[in-house]
Amino acid sequence: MKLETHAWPGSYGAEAKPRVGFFTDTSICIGCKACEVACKEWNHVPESSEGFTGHSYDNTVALDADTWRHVAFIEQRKEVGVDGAASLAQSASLDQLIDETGLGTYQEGDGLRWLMASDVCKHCTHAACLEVCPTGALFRTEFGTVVVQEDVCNGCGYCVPACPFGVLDRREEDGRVWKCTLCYDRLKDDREPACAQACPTHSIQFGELSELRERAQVRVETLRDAGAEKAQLYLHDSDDGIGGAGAFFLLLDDPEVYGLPPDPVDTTHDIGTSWKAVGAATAGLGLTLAAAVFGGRR
Amino acid sequence: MTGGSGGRPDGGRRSATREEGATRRSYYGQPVIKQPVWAPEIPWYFFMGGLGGASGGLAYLAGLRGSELLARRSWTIALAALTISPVLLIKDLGRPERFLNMLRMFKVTSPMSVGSWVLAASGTTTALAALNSLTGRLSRLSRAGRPAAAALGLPLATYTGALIAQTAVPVWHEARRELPALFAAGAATSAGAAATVATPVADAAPARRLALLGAVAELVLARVMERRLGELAEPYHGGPSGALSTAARGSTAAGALLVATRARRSRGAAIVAGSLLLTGAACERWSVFKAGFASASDPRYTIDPQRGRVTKRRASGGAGVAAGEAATDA
Amino acid sequence: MGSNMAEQHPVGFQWVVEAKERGASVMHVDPRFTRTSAMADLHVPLRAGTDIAFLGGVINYILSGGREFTEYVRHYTNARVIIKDEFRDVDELGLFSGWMPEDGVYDVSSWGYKGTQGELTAGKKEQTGDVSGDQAHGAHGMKLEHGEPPEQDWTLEHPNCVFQILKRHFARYTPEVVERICGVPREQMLHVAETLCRNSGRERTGAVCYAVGWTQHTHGVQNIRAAAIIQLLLGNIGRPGGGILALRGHANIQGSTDIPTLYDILPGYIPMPHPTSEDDLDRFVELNGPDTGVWGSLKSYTVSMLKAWWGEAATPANNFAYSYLPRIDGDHSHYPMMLRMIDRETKGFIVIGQNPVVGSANSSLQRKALANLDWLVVRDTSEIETAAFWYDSPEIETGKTRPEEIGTEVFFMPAAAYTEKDGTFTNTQRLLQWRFKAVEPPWDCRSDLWFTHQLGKRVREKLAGSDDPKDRPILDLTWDYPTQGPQKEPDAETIMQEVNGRHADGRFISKYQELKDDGSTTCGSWIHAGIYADGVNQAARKRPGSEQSWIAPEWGWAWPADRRILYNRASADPAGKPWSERKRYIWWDSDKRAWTGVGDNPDFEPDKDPGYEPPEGAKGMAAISGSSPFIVHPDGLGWLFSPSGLVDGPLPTHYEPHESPIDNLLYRERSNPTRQTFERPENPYNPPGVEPGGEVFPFVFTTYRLTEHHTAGGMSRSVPFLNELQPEMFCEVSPELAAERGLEHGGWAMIATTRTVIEARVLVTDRLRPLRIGSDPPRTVHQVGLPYHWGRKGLVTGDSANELLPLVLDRNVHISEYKAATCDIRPGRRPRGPALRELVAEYRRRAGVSS
Amino acid sequence: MAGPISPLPFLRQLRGDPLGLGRSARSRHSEELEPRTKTADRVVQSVCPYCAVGCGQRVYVKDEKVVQIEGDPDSPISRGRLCPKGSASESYVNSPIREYKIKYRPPHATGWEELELDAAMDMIADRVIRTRAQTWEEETEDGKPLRRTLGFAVLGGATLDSEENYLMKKFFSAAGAVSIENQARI
Repeated sequence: MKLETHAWPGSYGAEAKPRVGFFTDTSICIGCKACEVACKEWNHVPESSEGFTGHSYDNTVALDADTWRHVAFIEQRKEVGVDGAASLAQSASLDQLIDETGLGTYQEGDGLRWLMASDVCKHCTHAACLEVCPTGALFRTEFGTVVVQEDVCNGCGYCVPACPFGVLDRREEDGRVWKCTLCYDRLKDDREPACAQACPTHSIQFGELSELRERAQVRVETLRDAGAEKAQLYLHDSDDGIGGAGAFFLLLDDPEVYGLPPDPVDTTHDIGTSWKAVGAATAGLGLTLAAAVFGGRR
Repeated sequence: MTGGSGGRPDGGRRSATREEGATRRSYYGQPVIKQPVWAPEIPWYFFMGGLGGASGGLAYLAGLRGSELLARRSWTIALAALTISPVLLIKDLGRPERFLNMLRMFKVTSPMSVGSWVLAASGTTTALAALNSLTGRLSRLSRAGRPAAAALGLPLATYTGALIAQTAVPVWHEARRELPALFAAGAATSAGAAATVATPVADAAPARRLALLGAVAELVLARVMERRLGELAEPYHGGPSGALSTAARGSTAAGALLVATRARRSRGAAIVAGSLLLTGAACERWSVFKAGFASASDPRYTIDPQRGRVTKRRASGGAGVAAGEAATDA
Repeated sequence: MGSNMAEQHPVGFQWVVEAKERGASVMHVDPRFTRTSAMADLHVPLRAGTDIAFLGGVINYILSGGREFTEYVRHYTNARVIIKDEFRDVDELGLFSGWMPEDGVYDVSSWGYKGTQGELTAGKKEQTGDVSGDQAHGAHGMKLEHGEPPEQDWTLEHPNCVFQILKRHFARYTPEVVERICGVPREQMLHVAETLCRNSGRERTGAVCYAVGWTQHTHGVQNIRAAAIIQLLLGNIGRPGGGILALRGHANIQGSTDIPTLYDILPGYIPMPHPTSEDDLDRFVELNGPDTGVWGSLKSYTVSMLKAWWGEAATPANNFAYSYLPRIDGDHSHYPMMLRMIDRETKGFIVIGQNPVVGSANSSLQRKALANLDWLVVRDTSEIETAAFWYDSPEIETGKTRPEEIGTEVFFMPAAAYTEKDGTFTNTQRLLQWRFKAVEPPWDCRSDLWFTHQLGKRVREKLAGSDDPKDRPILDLTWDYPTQGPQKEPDAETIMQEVNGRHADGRFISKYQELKDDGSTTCGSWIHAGIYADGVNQAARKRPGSEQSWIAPEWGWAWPADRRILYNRASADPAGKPWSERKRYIWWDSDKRAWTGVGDNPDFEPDKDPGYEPPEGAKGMAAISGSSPFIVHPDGLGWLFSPSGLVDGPLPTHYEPHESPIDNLLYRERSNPTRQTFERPENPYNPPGVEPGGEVFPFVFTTYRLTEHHTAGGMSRSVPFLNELQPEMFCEVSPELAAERGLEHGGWAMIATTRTVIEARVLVTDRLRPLRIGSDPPRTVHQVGLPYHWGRKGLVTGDSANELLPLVLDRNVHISEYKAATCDIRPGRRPRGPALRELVAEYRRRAGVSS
Repeated sequence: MAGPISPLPFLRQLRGDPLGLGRSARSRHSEELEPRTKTADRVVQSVCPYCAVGCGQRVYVKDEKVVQIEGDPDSPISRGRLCPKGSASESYVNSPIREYKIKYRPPHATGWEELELDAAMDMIADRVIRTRAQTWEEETEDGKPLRRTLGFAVLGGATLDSEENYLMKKFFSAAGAVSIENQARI
């Protein structure tokens, strides 16, 4: 299992701590949003009211500078299958409704599900935000996490579009970029992050990454055996485009359903191409200049 | 595109509940990635950096060639552009007072970090060279400064292409091979065009050639980039970025035509041609800049190619596919 | 059922999730698909207010299939007891024997055990005006003559034995009927029933969780009774993993019931005295307590409490100051209290940490009551709607009244927050947990302890020297409490000591069995005796859970006598052996001749032999046999059939909500015949769906809470981080209803009743579904979901759902029907100003309700 | 100030962090960071004020102000976990709209007035005495004892402590009030 990152544990030597992270098991998320509140309380993240959105029970919309944990709510209607097992009244009711309104309704049991999932910064193994940050405000901590240092960030904004998950965001009134720190200060005192501590059902599990990954593997297999066909680990694979994440997830449907990219890539993995392109363009520009200056008639 | 045909995904929602496995795959139609927070200073900086960087090169080579007037005017242009450039950059920072933090680290993984060092060095050497060129002072320092300024100006003109390519914005990242060259071409065009405007016709022949070469390259590279982007290039065909793209091309083509013809003889035509080319180069940067916002704001651009990759990988045996996805079905 | 546990008790729900991970089945029966349903194996949507029909179907399934836990039922419940010959079960009308139509109440005398003398007939006057008479909530069951067993049939075959009555009563609740009443496909009800049966018995147990989804009905108590019948039949009471768990919504709502700020009981559920007993304490005890079981010692509990309150002034000569207690002779509960304010009979009002303008039914009635007061004191941490009613209300907005016209003198007093005082909360499982003060209350903020103590002190000072006999109870009160700190806050621990009680020599009482009826002991609340045993604050025990067994006996303290599972004698079989190794909890150790177990305290005399049979004439606990776990009942049995204590029937019976779209498919009586209604201009009712005008309000609505807010909002609408999670009042409707009424997802809707019209944002969702109910022909009923947290004050505002509700109460407990009523819904925002009154008037006109 | 550019972090990159992604980028602020649970003056064990699950809480106090409230891992009931409301407890006790002073509204007035706490208590005591005297009921029509008043009522208790409920029930009963009610009725 490849847990190493470019700077962790390498740059820390003896100071390096075990790499820690989150395993968010969305199959037991009850959508209570304790994580959102506990995060804001601990980190003094400002209030960010978006008003009523109609996005089911999600009124905080997405991760941003003022939302470091975000609970997604997805109400899913399954195919209506009126089979012989359903009662006559129920079938009649369904048929009539469909006729009257042109709308299907769900048949209980396998007719409706309500997915809830707490999203957070992924603390990627290959973290684009960290790599593109020009100031070193973003850095890999001794715990292998990715943190923005508020005393360094000058708000250049580069990390914002660099993140393949749309996690990082600049706080308008403040000018700096803010995101989940995995409660860096708490980690230093051997305390688990506020969201994980609060999570009532242990949907958010904090711990050493190696242990979490094993636990997640067992869990997804259990769920699959129990018939959850689409149960899948997300960002668990260290060969994926971000080298696996420090905060990974067990999802019950495809990632995009939750607003997550299905195959995220750390753009820096291919920075060679970019530098080569810059080199070629630079050379080309030089040659063009030379051709223009020296190539004509005197 | 594998899903979502036209319009915003999940648009026209009638309830909070959705069909499972529906083709409209996104979370309430919201973008997956964040739009850049960059302000208009940034495309102007792209333009200025290109202009200044390439102008330094033009000035230096013109000096070598003995075209003193052209060299002097170009150094002036370079100095002006590279004086404005850091101002634009600093103004765009969320915390401008912390601009010096740009030189806190040197990170090869960050085009912005590398670019900051290049800009600092290029700006310093260009200032030296230009001051020498204008006043004749500091000649000893400028002897090393001129070639350095010329050499540093070139990457300054191109690194910004890598800067935006190193983001998750599909229309930028997928154009990572072309963007530096496109920006280089724009830099050449604008340096040539600016010098064409600023220099008497008789002394401006290299500038006109530069402008012409740049313009042709710019037009060609834009096509190449769009072809590679495929459907991701949609923003270049509609909306604000599409309009800017059209303007850039029209302006560049017209300028190129003029610079190749009347501008050789008429100062007035040269000024018009140069202005058209400068406008074209600026519009091109703006078009690219705006296309990034459009590309980031629509989840289709992020999700569909990624889903396509996953599907393809799975079809080809699932190498490199996250273990957990094996059972999923797009 | 009747609970949305994942949303309302998320941290408690961790244990449900964990149980599910270990293989437990989780089933959620609820009108809405909630976050609890999302986590359940099965969600059964039923029409709001039809729980008894559903549960009746389950009971019928158990009984008709012989699925009951026979040994448990025969030994531990009153299934074998024969009921009086005069008893008649509900007939086609839906009435039990004893109905007195002129008074609208039952004479309950025919519901008793055959061969016993029940103290069952309450004075007619008290019954009509008040059900909390000798024979009602607060009274503790009929008398058994000196523990003499009633007539029984151990074969359970006697036609008048409880078991057979039960069978006959619930035979009507067939799957077909349940389907038509509840809108639940019969397969789902049967699935629930079968799952319950399979998970009960010797090796397994099942638990039922409920909350106000069951209590807030005109038949609320009977909802819970129905669950009790299921659990008793299946042997799920008194055993680990079993039980009926009331999930309570406030930090100390259990504690404020145990040590009640309720009109009809004294601490420890001792009934408030009525005039009937005059000044005769023995008569009071005779009327209110059986001779047998735990309540056999009612006199000791009462005398000890009177001694705690009046100390030296309580003497044998003056009946221990029994006459100092005020008498109740009617329904003095919350809603009648508010009506008396409107009638200007109640002139002063002290509101402490409650917000009736948002939290109680019929908000405008609440405000009208406040506006008719002479003086009002509101104590809270922020300015809630109840404090601001005189300048910020719909009535002010519509121009119906102006502040100048409201003569109420209002005192708003900032309260200390919970971190600013020591004290205990009693949680939903009777566990008292001590909180330590973190900081002093700032500025004018004070604890309610301080307020009450200071108020008492000042009143006593002002009355000092009075020779008016009515002032004696105040002046003789033991009221010298030591104070602490700069604010002179009373020492809460000394109050706990008084609650615990002492012997004459000053030693602390260690268990309630030590209490005496001769005045030699004091005890503020007998069920709390032992909380300060050995001079130690037992509620403050905080040994980490990780260092203890799963029972965690050294964390907090549970009443009574630190028992964590009540009736835990039932966890062993009649001979005292565990029903199974897997489910062992308390058992009889025949070598040590003592009850022992896995760590809890036996809810029984520790050395009572399982074979013990009470001798002739035994009283108190001595009258309870060694195999009768339900020690609070005079017969020690679990009551499948309630021979006393309830005013609306000994068995749960399906009645429609007061405001219902259809008739009762089972009986002629549409709604609970004993429900309390208040025909007043301030409290108009929607016509029933089947009567003229009923069509104006064709939809069912139900009110509820969200995880992100707390009750009436005083503690959540003041918190920015909670407000951003649920910023606006909304209603939940199905796509079908939205289509029918043109409601736009994300837009606005008006919800109307004859009380008023409110507005809410629209959330169209499949989680609400239309139900197919009734017969000949069946019809579709839409339900509208309304969270009730919002009001006009706080950081986020919105209309209150409770503006829509009428007062209509369960006569047993005087709780109003918040969970099911009828309404209309239409798109758009409600009118502002006088136009709103016109709209309401129009609705009333159309419905034929006089304004 | 020992700013982030001194001593030059990019030189620190040369010591084992060539890409400048890890230790070399760490600022002094990051190095010295401590959680406020550690810097608090004291911590007391408490119980969540919202629902009746009774989750354990730890209240951290710094300079006589509550600075953090989080779950108490020792609690066998909650195991350190809290729901969103419980997690927001610190914001509740320090709410931006919390009231700290008495507000008094005389009859028919259109606005709040200030009032001293002592005066307010005195006035309330007077009103209790007056209303009680005015509305006292000594006996029923048929001469049985009532010795009570329905003239004033008390509402609330479920958000208060058991000790507070006890004192309220004790005092108001002694004063003859019977309309003493709380949230358990709704």
